[in-house]
Amino acid sequence: MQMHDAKRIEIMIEQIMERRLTDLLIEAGVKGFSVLPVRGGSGRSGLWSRQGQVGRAEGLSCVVCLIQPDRLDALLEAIFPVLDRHIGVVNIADAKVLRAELF
Amino acid sequence: MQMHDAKRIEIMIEQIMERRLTDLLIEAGVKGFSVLPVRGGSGRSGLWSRQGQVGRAEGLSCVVCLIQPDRLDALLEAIFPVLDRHIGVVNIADAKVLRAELF
Amino acid sequence: MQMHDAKRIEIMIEQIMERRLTDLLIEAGVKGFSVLPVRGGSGRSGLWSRQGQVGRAEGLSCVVCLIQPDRLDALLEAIFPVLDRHIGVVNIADAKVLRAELF
Amino acid sequence: MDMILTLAAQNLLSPIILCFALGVAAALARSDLNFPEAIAKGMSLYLLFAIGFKGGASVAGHGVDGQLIASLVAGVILSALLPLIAFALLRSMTKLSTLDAAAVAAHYGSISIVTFVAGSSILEAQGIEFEGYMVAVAAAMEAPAIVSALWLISRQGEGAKSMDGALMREIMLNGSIVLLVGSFVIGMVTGKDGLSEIAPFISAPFKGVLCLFLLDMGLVAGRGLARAKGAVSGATIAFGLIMPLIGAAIGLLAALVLGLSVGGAALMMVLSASASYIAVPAAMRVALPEANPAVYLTLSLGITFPFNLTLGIPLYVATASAVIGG
Amino acid sequence: MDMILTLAAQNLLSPIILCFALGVAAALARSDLNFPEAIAKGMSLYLLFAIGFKGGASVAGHGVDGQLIASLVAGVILSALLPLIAFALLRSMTKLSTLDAAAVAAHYGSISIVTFVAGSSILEAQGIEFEGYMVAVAAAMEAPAIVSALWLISRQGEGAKSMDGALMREIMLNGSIVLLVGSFVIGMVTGKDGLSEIAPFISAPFKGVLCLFLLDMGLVAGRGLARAKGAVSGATIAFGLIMPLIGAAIGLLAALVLGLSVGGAALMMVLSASASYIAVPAAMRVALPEANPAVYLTLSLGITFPFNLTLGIPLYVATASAVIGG
Amino acid sequence: MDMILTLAAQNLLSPIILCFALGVAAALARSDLNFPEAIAKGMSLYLLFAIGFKGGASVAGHGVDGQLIASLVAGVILSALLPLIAFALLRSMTKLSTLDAAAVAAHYGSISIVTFVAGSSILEAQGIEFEGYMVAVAAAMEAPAIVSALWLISRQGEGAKSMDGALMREIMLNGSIVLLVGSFVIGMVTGKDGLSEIAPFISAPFKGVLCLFLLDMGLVAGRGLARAKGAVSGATIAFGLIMPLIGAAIGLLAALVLGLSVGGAALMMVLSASASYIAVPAAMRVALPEANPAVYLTLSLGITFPFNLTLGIPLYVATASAVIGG
Ligand SMILES: Nc1ncnc2c1ncn2[C@@H]1O[C@H](COP(=O)(O)O)[C@@H](O)[C@H]1O
Ligand SMILES: Nc1ncnc2c1ncn2[C@@H]1O[C@H](COP(=O)(O)O)[C@@H](O)[C@H]1O
Ligand SMILES: Nc1ncnc2c1ncn2[C@@H]1O[C@H](COP(=O)(O)O)[C@@H](O)[C@H]1O
Ligand code: NA
Ligand code: NA
Ligand code: NA
Repeated sequence: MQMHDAKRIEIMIEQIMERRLTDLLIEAGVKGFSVLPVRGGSGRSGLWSRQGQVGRAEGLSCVVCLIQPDRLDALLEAIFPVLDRHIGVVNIADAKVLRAELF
Repeated sequence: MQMHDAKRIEIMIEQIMERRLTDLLIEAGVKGFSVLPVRGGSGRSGLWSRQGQVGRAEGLSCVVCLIQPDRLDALLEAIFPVLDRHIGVVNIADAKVLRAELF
Repeated sequence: MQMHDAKRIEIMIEQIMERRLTDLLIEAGVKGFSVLPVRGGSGRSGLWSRQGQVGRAEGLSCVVCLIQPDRLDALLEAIFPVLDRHIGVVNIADAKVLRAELF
Repeated sequence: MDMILTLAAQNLLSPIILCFALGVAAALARSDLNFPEAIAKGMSLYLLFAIGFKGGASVAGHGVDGQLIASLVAGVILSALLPLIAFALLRSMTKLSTLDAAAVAAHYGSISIVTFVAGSSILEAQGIEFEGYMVAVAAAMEAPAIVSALWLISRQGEGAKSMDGALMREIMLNGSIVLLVGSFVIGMVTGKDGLSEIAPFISAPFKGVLCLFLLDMGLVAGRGLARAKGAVSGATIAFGLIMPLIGAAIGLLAALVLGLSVGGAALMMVLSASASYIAVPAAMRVALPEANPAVYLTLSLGITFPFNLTLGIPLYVATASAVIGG
Repeated sequence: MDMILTLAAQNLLSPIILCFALGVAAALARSDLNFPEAIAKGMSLYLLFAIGFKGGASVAGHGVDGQLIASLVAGVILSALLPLIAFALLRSMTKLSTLDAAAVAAHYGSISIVTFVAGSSILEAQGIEFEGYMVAVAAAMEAPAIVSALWLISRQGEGAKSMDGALMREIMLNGSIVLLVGSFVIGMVTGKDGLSEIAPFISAPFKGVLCLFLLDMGLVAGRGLARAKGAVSGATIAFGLIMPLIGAAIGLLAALVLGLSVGGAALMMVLSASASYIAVPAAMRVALPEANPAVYLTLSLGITFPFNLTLGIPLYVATASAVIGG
Repeated sequence: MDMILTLAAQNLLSPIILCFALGVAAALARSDLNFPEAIAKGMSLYLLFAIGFKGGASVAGHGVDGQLIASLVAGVILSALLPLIAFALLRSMTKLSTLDAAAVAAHYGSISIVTFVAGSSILEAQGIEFEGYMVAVAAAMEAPAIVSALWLISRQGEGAKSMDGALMREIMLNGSIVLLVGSFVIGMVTGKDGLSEIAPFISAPFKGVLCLFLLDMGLVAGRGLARAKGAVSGATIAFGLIMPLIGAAIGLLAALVLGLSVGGAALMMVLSASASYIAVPAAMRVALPEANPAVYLTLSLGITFPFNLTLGIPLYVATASAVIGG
């Protein structure tokens, strides 16, 4: 089957910032993304888990976004503001997708 | 440690089609897969989230499947029927696994 | 934006072993990881889903860990004990991260 | 007429409707108020179990008779018939495609169990009795409409996926039908004794749970409305207000033929007037994936459900009282 | 004998058992009826809290005495002893490997708290009183069986992971033990006053919640059965029916030695007859990962649990009445 | 003094406090006891809905008057004022940075609704009446503190993100405010009739649900404490014990000026003494991401919340009784 190059961007971000991040993604013109729940983790800000949590403040989300490779830099610039000051990590990987026109 | 080439296929699909997809995967002879919940997302069919949802109709699942590289094409052919008419996206990435015989 | 090589390790493991695995990761010096819920799957030990489940015994977690490439082998050695005797699979992929010092 | 207004006013100021309104308002104001999916599902399981059980226990007193059977058959016929009317109406009133029209039609043949629960709760508050087996009629009306709509499509020669066995089983054995029918049977078998054992769980707190549940439904309906802006035309919205009235009228006719009590007739009207937003959308995603969910969900959940809840039910109760009670 | 039949019939037609049966039937028919994990967990927390608290409050009336202590000790001994019997039986009756047999044996030494709750609910319905501290005995019987089974394995020289400190703590402080013991102590401290404050929450709706919970358990058991077809042999299934009877007999003996009331003896039989399907499976996945979960889960959840729920409990109650009550 | 001791002892041995203690103990012992997130959220929605509705229904009897309005205004002022005091205290007592001090200060101006619920539940147990609109005062006190704290920061010239419109809306329309105010209004509109319709859901089981909820809060607080070891200094902990006393004193003053009843004054003290751990932390993560969550969560949830729950509330009730009741 015909496959096309794409980038798979995976962003772990505080849930409270999720909406702000996805708004930036939409503004930056991405055609789609998916949000997966995260149950716990560890990082510079220490160990956390959904079980020890009150309210909305502490949880994380995992936002996965598939885009055409040439849009990567613009996208990273666009979302930099929410990534910089807030808890979270980003990773980018090469991927293939089936229908290039969707991304 | 000895590592082997594999493909990591990630399919975002409507929950209501999940069972039909995994049945096709099993028929196509894959040795395993995992299903992760998806909490929200955006695509051609617009923004959605689990919170604005009634019943089973709208949610998505993320099916992750690790396979040996030479089985990729056959697998994609096999699952094409549920991917074509229904909401969802697929991406494929190169990965390494530890014990080739499991995939 | 400046990007650095990293490895993305993804481990599907029995929930009951999750804590033991993440303890080993911390001992092995990883700087962070994230745990995502898994809702169902299939493998040598058969088909399972969270719906057919009682108690803690059967569920799986997905542990994602981003590390610097040169730490990969040491990490795999470290976590081998929990991977070997227990249900689960691991895959490793190349990825890029933004700030190398975090990993 | 006076009675209708009084009833409507009473209804609009009842806790359950105000809770629904609160939910809609919160959603439209984009508050982050929300119920976890598991809690919403848990409440709906509770409501289904409770009304099924209470219905069965009430039938246990009266026994199965010809009227029960006749009512079930009538329910199946209504469910299969209403989509044909809805489809014709949609094709003449709106510009929806054949596919979208058929999908919408399926929703209006099937039923909304929450509307049914709200209706029976209003009847109880008014002290109007109704046949306990109406809950079984509700279950019987869930699925036939789907078959009707798929038949409509296949007749048009459109490439609807043929109704396969898996889908058929999913529809007939969907969770809410099984729970409703199952708890109805358990209620029937254990009767009054069974009911009194668990009444502190399924009767006393019932209305309060319904309040919270409708608050969540309001959030869902409000968010749906906000997202669906522009997805449906004025004519389509008009359909969402007219079709329940047509359904209710036909339901009343059926009730007269069956010889139901005032309460039973009112509930038959409620069932015919209501539109599914759980079982049918799910079936449509499988069988008619090309039909646009925004259209059918907006109509059934955003237009018809609130209409029935606020104005429809009091209207149906008043009409049934006038026609049969008088 | 007559009494047993009457009791069994009564039990089989009670709402809680019919709900369980509905769940099994729905699962076997592959309906998509299901309870969210969080709701199932929430109901089990509720049930544990309620029975713990009620047990404690009832002890508060009587005070701690020698019989309480003796019963706890007896529970620990039973839990540690039964796996040895189960293991011997499995090795002679079935072809299970040493590992699998030891894992299964651990389940039968430990207990199923839901079976206990169902038992005490049946006693209450019959107006048979029982010692409030039996709930503490239940907690005491959860863990020792695991230690026994691991000892069995290590004696066989098989490479079981040695019981490490982390595992030990997990077992002793597992959520259900802590909640059961904790609410028992709170009930004891606050006594009748505390109970009356929260009785509308933990007493009145208790049976109804138990119905829904057993409906979900039926779904789980049914799905487990459907998946496990062929995982266990006929002889293994026979073990799942014989072992509870042996357990119950030994439990009765212990009750006689302890001088328990009819109700207390019946519950001691229920505890000894029941098999764990939460705490022990979790411990086995850590300590004996090579043992096959399909075997022990099918046996404890698919065979022994339904057997106890439907036939076992009435049998144990009748026997206890005949032996002690007479 | 005697009264305080008696009250404190009574309170410490009440089921709700013992449940909280059980949760803390289980968490510190690292038991795996835990409540699913959805259940905890569901219980908190229930509690908010119930106290809002009951407050509104009680006001329906009395009608809206000047004292109600004055109390709301007082609440807003207290919430805006207390952070300034807290900030000054923190800067002089502790070595916290400006950012951290401002973030902590915001928490102490705002309120903990669970502490409020516990307070009103203790008042009810003692038969002390209170103004139904205190629940509206609670809602009014949630947000102003945040604005105050951000103003403090911007005055210091530190780079706090300016309070944007999105954040403002999030704060004012956060779920708990909307649910509390909404159900308060519904209770007011439907009055006693509405209350009696749903009392078996929102009144009878209320205390029992509160017990389970506080058990979960204990687990959360205990886990937070265990993780936060070393995150806060002795002086900071001292602040967490002194600030509620200062808040309570100012709250009492306000109550005297407003002419509230003993119960109303006690609740005004409770509100002023309590610290937010839901709405404010969320706002801080957005507006002051550089402030350390470990500091403010440990203080408000790990120190002040348990203090108020166990010793604070009885102290405030006794003081209000002495000052106003006497
Ligand atoms: N190396 C990593 N691999 C995967 N996830 C990470 C990693 N570092 C941090 N995270 C996730 O990001 C969250 C916040 O990280 P931090 O900002 O470093 O505290 C953590 O709780 C993890 O869920
Ligand atoms: N580019 C993308 N990256 C990640 N997920 C996507 C992307 N496009 C679509 N999705 C997911 O697939 C779902 C359906 O997409 P669509 O069929 O385009 O409406 C969306 O709601 C997302 O969850
Ligand atoms: N090839 C695979 N791709 C993705 N996930 C897998 C794969 N094989 C196994 N898994 C996951 O790992 C779990 C245990 O696998 P196993 O140990 O083979 O039974 C399964 O239930 C799946 O969730
Ligand atoms: Na209808
Ligand atoms: Na046992
Ligand atoms: Na305060």
